[in-house]
Amino acid sequence: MSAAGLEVGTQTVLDRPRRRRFGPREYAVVAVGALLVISVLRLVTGADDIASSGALAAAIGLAVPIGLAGLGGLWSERAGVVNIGLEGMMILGTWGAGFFGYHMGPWAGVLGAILMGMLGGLIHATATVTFGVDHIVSGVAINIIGLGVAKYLAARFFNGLPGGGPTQSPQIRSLPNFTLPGVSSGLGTVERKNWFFVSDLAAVLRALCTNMSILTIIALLLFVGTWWVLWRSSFGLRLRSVGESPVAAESLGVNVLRYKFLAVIISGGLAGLGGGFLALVAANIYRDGQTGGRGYIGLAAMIFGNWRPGGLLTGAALFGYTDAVQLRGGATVHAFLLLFAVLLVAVGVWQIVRNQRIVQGALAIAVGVLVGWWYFASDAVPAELTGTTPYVTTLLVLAFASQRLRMPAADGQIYRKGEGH
Amino acid sequence: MKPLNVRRILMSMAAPVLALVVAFVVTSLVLAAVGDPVWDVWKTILAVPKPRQMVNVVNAASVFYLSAIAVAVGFRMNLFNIGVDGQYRVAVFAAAVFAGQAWLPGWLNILASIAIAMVAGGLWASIAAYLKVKRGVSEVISTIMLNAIATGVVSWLLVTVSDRHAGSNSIETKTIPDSSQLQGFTLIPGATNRVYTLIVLSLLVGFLYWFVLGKTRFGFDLRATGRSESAAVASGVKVPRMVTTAMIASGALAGLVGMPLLFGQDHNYGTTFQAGLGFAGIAIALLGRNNAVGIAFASILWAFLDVQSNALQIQANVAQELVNIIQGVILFAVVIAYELIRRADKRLEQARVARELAAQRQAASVTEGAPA
Amino acid sequence: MTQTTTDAGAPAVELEGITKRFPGVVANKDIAFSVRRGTVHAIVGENGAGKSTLMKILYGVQRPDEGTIKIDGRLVNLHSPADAIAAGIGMVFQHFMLADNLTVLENVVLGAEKLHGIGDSARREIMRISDAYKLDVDPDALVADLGVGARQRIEILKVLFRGAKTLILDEPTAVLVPQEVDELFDQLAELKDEGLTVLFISHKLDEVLRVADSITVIRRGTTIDTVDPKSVNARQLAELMVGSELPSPTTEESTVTDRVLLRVDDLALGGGTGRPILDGISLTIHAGEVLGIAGVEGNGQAELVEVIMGMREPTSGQVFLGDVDISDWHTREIREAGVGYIPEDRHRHGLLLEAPLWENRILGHQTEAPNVKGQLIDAAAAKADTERIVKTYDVRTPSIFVTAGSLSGGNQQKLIIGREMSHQPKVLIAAHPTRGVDVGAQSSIWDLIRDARREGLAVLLISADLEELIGLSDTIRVILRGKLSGDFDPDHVTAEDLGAAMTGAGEKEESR
Amino acid sequence: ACGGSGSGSGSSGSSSSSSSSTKAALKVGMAYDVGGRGDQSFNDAAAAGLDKAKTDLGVTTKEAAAVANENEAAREERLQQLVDAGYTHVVAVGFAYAKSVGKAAKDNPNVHFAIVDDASPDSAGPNVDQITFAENEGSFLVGAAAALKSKTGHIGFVGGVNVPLIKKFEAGYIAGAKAVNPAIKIDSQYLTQPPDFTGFGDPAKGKTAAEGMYQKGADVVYHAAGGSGGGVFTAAKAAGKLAIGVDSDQALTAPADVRSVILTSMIKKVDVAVYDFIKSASDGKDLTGNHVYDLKAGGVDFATTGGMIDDIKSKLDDFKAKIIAGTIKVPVTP
Ligand SMILES: Nc1ncnc2c1ncn2[C@@H]1O[C@H](COP(=O)(O)OP(=O)(O)OP(=O)(O)O)[C@@H](O)[C@H]1O
Ligand SMILES: Nc1ncnc2c1ncn2[C@@H]1O[C@H](COP(=O)(O)OP(=O)(O)OP(=O)(O)O)[C@@H](O)[C@H]1O
Ligand SMILES: [Mg+2]
Ligand SMILES: [Mg+2]
Repeated sequence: MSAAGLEVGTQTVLDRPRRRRFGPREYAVVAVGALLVISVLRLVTGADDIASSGALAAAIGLAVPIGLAGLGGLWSERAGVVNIGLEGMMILGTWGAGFFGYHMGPWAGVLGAILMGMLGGLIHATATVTFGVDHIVSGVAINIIGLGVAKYLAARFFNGLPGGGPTQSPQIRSLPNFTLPGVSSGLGTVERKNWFFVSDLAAVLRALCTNMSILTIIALLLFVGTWWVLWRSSFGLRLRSVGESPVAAESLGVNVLRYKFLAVIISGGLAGLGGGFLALVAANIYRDGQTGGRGYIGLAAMIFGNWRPGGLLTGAALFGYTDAVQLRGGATVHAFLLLFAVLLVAVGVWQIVRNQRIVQGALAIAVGVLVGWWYFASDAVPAELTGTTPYVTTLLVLAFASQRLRMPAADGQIYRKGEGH
Repeated sequence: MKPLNVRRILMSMAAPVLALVVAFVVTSLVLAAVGDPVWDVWKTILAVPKPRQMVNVVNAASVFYLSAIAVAVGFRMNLFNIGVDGQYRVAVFAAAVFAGQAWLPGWLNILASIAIAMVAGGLWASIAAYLKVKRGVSEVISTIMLNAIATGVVSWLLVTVSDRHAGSNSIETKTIPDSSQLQGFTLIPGATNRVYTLIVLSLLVGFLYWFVLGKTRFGFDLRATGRSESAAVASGVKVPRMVTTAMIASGALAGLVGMPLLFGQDHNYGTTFQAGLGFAGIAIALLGRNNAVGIAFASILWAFLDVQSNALQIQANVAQELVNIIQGVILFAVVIAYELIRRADKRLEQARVARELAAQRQAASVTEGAPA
Repeated sequence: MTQTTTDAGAPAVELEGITKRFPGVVANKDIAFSVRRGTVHAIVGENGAGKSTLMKILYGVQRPDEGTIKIDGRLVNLHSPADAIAAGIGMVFQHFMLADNLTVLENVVLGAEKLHGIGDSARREIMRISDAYKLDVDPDALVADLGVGARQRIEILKVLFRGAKTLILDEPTAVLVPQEVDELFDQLAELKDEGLTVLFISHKLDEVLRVADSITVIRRGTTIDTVDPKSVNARQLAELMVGSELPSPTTEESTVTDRVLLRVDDLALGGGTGRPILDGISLTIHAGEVLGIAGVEGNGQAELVEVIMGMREPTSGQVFLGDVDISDWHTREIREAGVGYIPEDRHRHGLLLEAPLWENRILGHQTEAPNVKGQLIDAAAAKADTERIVKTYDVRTPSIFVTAGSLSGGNQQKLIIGREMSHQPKVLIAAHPTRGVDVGAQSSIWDLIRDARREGLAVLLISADLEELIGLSDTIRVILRGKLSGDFDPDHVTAEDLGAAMTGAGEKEESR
Repeated sequence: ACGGSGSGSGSSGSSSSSSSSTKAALKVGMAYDVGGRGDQSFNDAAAAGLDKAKTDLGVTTKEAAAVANENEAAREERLQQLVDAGYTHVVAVGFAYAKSVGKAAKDNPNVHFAIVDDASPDSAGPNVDQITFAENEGSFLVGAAAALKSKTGHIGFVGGVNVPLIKKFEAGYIAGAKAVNPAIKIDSQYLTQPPDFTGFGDPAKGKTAAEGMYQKGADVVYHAAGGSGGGVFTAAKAAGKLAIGVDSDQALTAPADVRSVILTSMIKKVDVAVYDFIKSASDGKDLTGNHVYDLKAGGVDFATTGGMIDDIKSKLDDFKAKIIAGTIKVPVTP
């Protein structure tokens, strides 16, 4: 068994011609396209919350912890270490934020979250890099230990504090928030006009300049910083080379193990910070079970994003957005049914016309028609099912777009010094 | 080969023992650092279980075992079915609904329900298989997503079919008829409770797992795929079909996970039905090294720790979650110990091959009289 | 480390008493020789003689157990490649050390970012070196998109970029066609003129004699002698290497019959929107015939094999076994129908490295006797048959229970051949059957193929070793960019002719 | 609101001193639901009842909490452990214990059990006190308060996990609001579905859901979401709107900076019920059967801390009287 997994199903990817680099321009096109689709959907269905600045701001809030966890995954997997232990590291981060945040203030909470996450990273690094343990095994063990440690320590250290208990920390003071005063309200006016596209764009911009937590801004900077460090600095080049071809890197004098070790520790720090965000910004409190599987979702977002920060950000945003609109309730999820229906039919037609995949195409069309029927025959999606929106969306998008993913060549492989030659 | 095997057996015994010792030391250090009563904790966890608790250990282990085997089927071919959790919940729901209808008498009802559970689990897993084979979606992601989707779908269906009775705050499917409720075996003298009848299912599954993987063509193909996908392809294994089969088999086995609980204890599926067994299965499969016997030991150890930790708060005033730390550390320690031993073993084997070959060459050159 | 206090007269490299032991093996034993500055110094020896190990020691990848290394007359202690690089040593490994998904520039600057950064100034430096030594590399190309020749040049560029004064080339010509070899040798000459020192390893003795200024022979880990190329011929050199006479493949009288066993008809394999990978491939192999296919790696030979073996779906065209159309058969059915397969990459396609030999004997024949009884694996029979293969095919192993990964390459290959031959194939697809196998094993593999041919086997032989192709084949075809050329008669063709056809140089001549 | 417990404590003062001096102290074990003591929710309420019994009646206590994803057998085992340790009275907090209490009670006929939030046949027995609450009735009153205080005619409800118990809160709330303003708009949202119980512990989700409601025009949001409720208060504070607490008087227990947004709380007096069980036992009258803590019994109520509903208190008391009198029947499902 190896953490790299099976290749089956990905061969189709390799047979296709290499795609052009996906740069900032392409991301902009995709973003505008998505916004256009959303605008049309809002007009057609009348589900206004679909592009409200409130929904988008909530989406950002929900996307940040996922994005940070994913960023942790990115650092580790770019160096060739699969990190399924992100969830455990996040949990450690929430506890760290709660403990240090309560005793020494919110900034110490940020540090505490990072440090606790790094501790998880250190364990993972020691197991996988030093001892060559299978990455999946180590990750699973970290998730178990992370959960246990946080609960155990919470029971030990939060019990008896004012408002604290075995399942939660006392209140932590808030980190500062930012709003661009004039701009925000001006955009609000435009947003309320309900103009096609223009209002939606205003909503996006407004969400970005209203009540942004400092930690959100830091998270965004970390994305840019990660991109710069990994793709523009020699440190990053070495780190990536270690995930692509450790043997080659070692033959050029790169200390492979050191880079892997560092990457995994940074990975833990980022995941811990993601947990810290949950405790410090999303809740002002450590709460047992607060991460709710976001570490796994972060991992998924990273794979979704093709092991690149831009793609990961897109994945996290997609998940955060769909989660936000479903949590905010209302007609949005129902409106999505129409979108799914149209997309499925379109994909089905494409499969039949372009790829001659009659069965797959017909299946997609049939499901699409069924979903469309559901949309028109109902007023709302049952409450029990709305919660699955982000997961269904992610699966659907992956089903149609995951063919082009490529992980770092040596990801998941166990590397031992000098053995590759 | 015999002496080597003896050494190997000794070494594979040494690893878990070493790991337990390490886990003991690490946990004690954590306890001492935090200021908890080290002695009381171990006294509680290592106390000789009462007959009742022994039954609980056996029962919990039999359920863990099914889950771990379901996971291991995938692991053996490098397929990461993280979705056993969702699969068994979908399956036990389907089986509980069916069994609750009491369309069939007694044992027939049970057997049919088990079959339905396997079908339901397999079907749910087949979504991931399809996405993997046809759409290239990593099964790690798809099964994680499907777990969450299973939660939504099952609670929606549960609300639709639920059988509420007055005064109860839990919702559950219709209780299965008395004739289909299994009373269990009295295996351990002095216990007031009984061992699940369906422990036989675990034993059967364990045997089948060992037999199919180790002794059949199918098993050979599956293991070959896990060891080297490219070599398996070249040898004529249809890997996409293997993935589909293994994933569905894993899902079908996952479907069995809830059966001992359903027929031997809960008698319906509701909001208080045990969740999270799929994740425990992953850890246990890894601890048992995907081996039928290894997993059995791992299940018992895991169940033992779970059951013994129940008294931690009562006896030692320490949070029960401490057991998660112990379990995690054991998992780490075992795999690290095995890894170190594996490496030593490999080195020894290569050295031996080289040495014996050198000896052969020596002999050959002597007999041929060729100049060295 | 790079102080300028070097003695101008001192040898570039001086090795003294180098000994390196691996568990159970002494890879190097008391090695001693020295290399003059500004020369090409060749090292020759059988597979496993210890050449690569020695070079890795010199490059700091491995530490010697005993002995001293002097560079430019100064004693050095090499702990890691970084130390060796600092001492002015660069190495091109036997297996390329490139990260496919990084660009050429990234591969080159990796580990040497301090010299010129990782941006434009590095790009300029790469272009400068590329122009100076006519290496013709594009710094922004993705390595995955490049062929072997280009990769080889990147490897050399990597070394030059670091300002190495001593270059180690471990079997650089193994994957090159003659024209590329010539280019490489021109480049080596240029390097030599600049005062650089080259350590050069090759199994191809004529090349060695052509390019080297002196030659060191290693046998079983020890230096046998250092000789002047002008004073020896290839045969003498070979005898020094193996301590006995060098075998070579020779054609016997033709055994070709008129019974067609394998026919490929107008086969094509699309390459997405790009150039097709295979284009109009047609070929026929008769019972008792060996059809050799020559070609530079990456021209479609690997894909051709995969299509015939049913591991890939062709875009169009048919494959016939006898007169049965097997185009849409699956690999297993094809193998059951009597097609044996010796894969190009035995580690990836031929073996389960972590499984014992007897399980590897089952691999590829999971449905055939003696391996199975119905749906069950017949372990006892498989083990017994593995014992037989080990004996018959001279697989050197202490037992059939050791893992395949612990055997040496040649013995792994013999196991594979034994396994495939044990099922009385009608057709054998053999890709590079002797790659990386030492001379002794090589000749026994050739004998096996010749014996099978005599008994009416049809063989599709793909090889990069032109000597082997010419020696074994009844007909030779050349594959270039997915297309097959016309026939070459092995009795009359020379390696140079084939090389010309393989690189497309011959194409122009034909069209003229 | 405090009458019941006040009188309880008054009468207990004498009985505790007498009982502790005359006979061996009563041994009370308590098995919490997941979260345990300190969850700032109904486990804590149960703990408060126990603490009060400890000080007032001098009982000896032992506590243990459930862990996530545990087996039915683990719950049984926990109860049995308490019994084995000599605790003659065992309180199980939460409906998850229904079957285990039934079983343990049968196995230990001499031990007295109480179960909070269940009155099903599963847990019934001659030695079992089934404690349930009319959450719908209490929720009716805070629903009425929300409707009375809403300026926009739009209010919201956030449920932690979509289980029948929480639906009972929602049903009462809706009925109460509609009783005041039949045209009122009510948004309802659940955070997770069982068996995913993280909805009771994910403030981020609570905040997102409440934010959505406030932004769409709601100006009062009631939460029955345990630990996620903190997020609801944060959202209310940020939006400058109001929220309603649950289980305990959250204007007293919530973090200080959000107390100002808590209009009222629906109080569910688990502490009183637990205390009653222990008190009766120490008086030698073990309770058995189903005890419904409804409005009439003072088992549920609304809080007045902060004085924000002083102006409408009389209207609410009217409703209360009608419910107690049975003229208003509050539904249990939405
Ligand atoms: N890392 C290692 N561990 C153990 N033994 C090794 C190792 N590397 C090489 N050997 C052994 O050392 C001997 C010398 O190997 P080396 O690779 O140096 O041979 P070589 O002359 O380069 O052969 P080739 O022509 O095949 O490249 C071989 O017998 C091999 O078995
Ligand atoms: N990393 C290693 N650790 C221990 N022993 C090794 C290692 N690498 C090689 N060996 C030893 O070297 C021998 C074979 O080495 P190697 O694979 O280099 O042989 P080879 O003949 O060069 O084959 P190939 O052509 O496949 O490279 C084996 O017997 C093995 O014992
Ligand atoms: Mg070699
Ligand atoms: Mg070599």
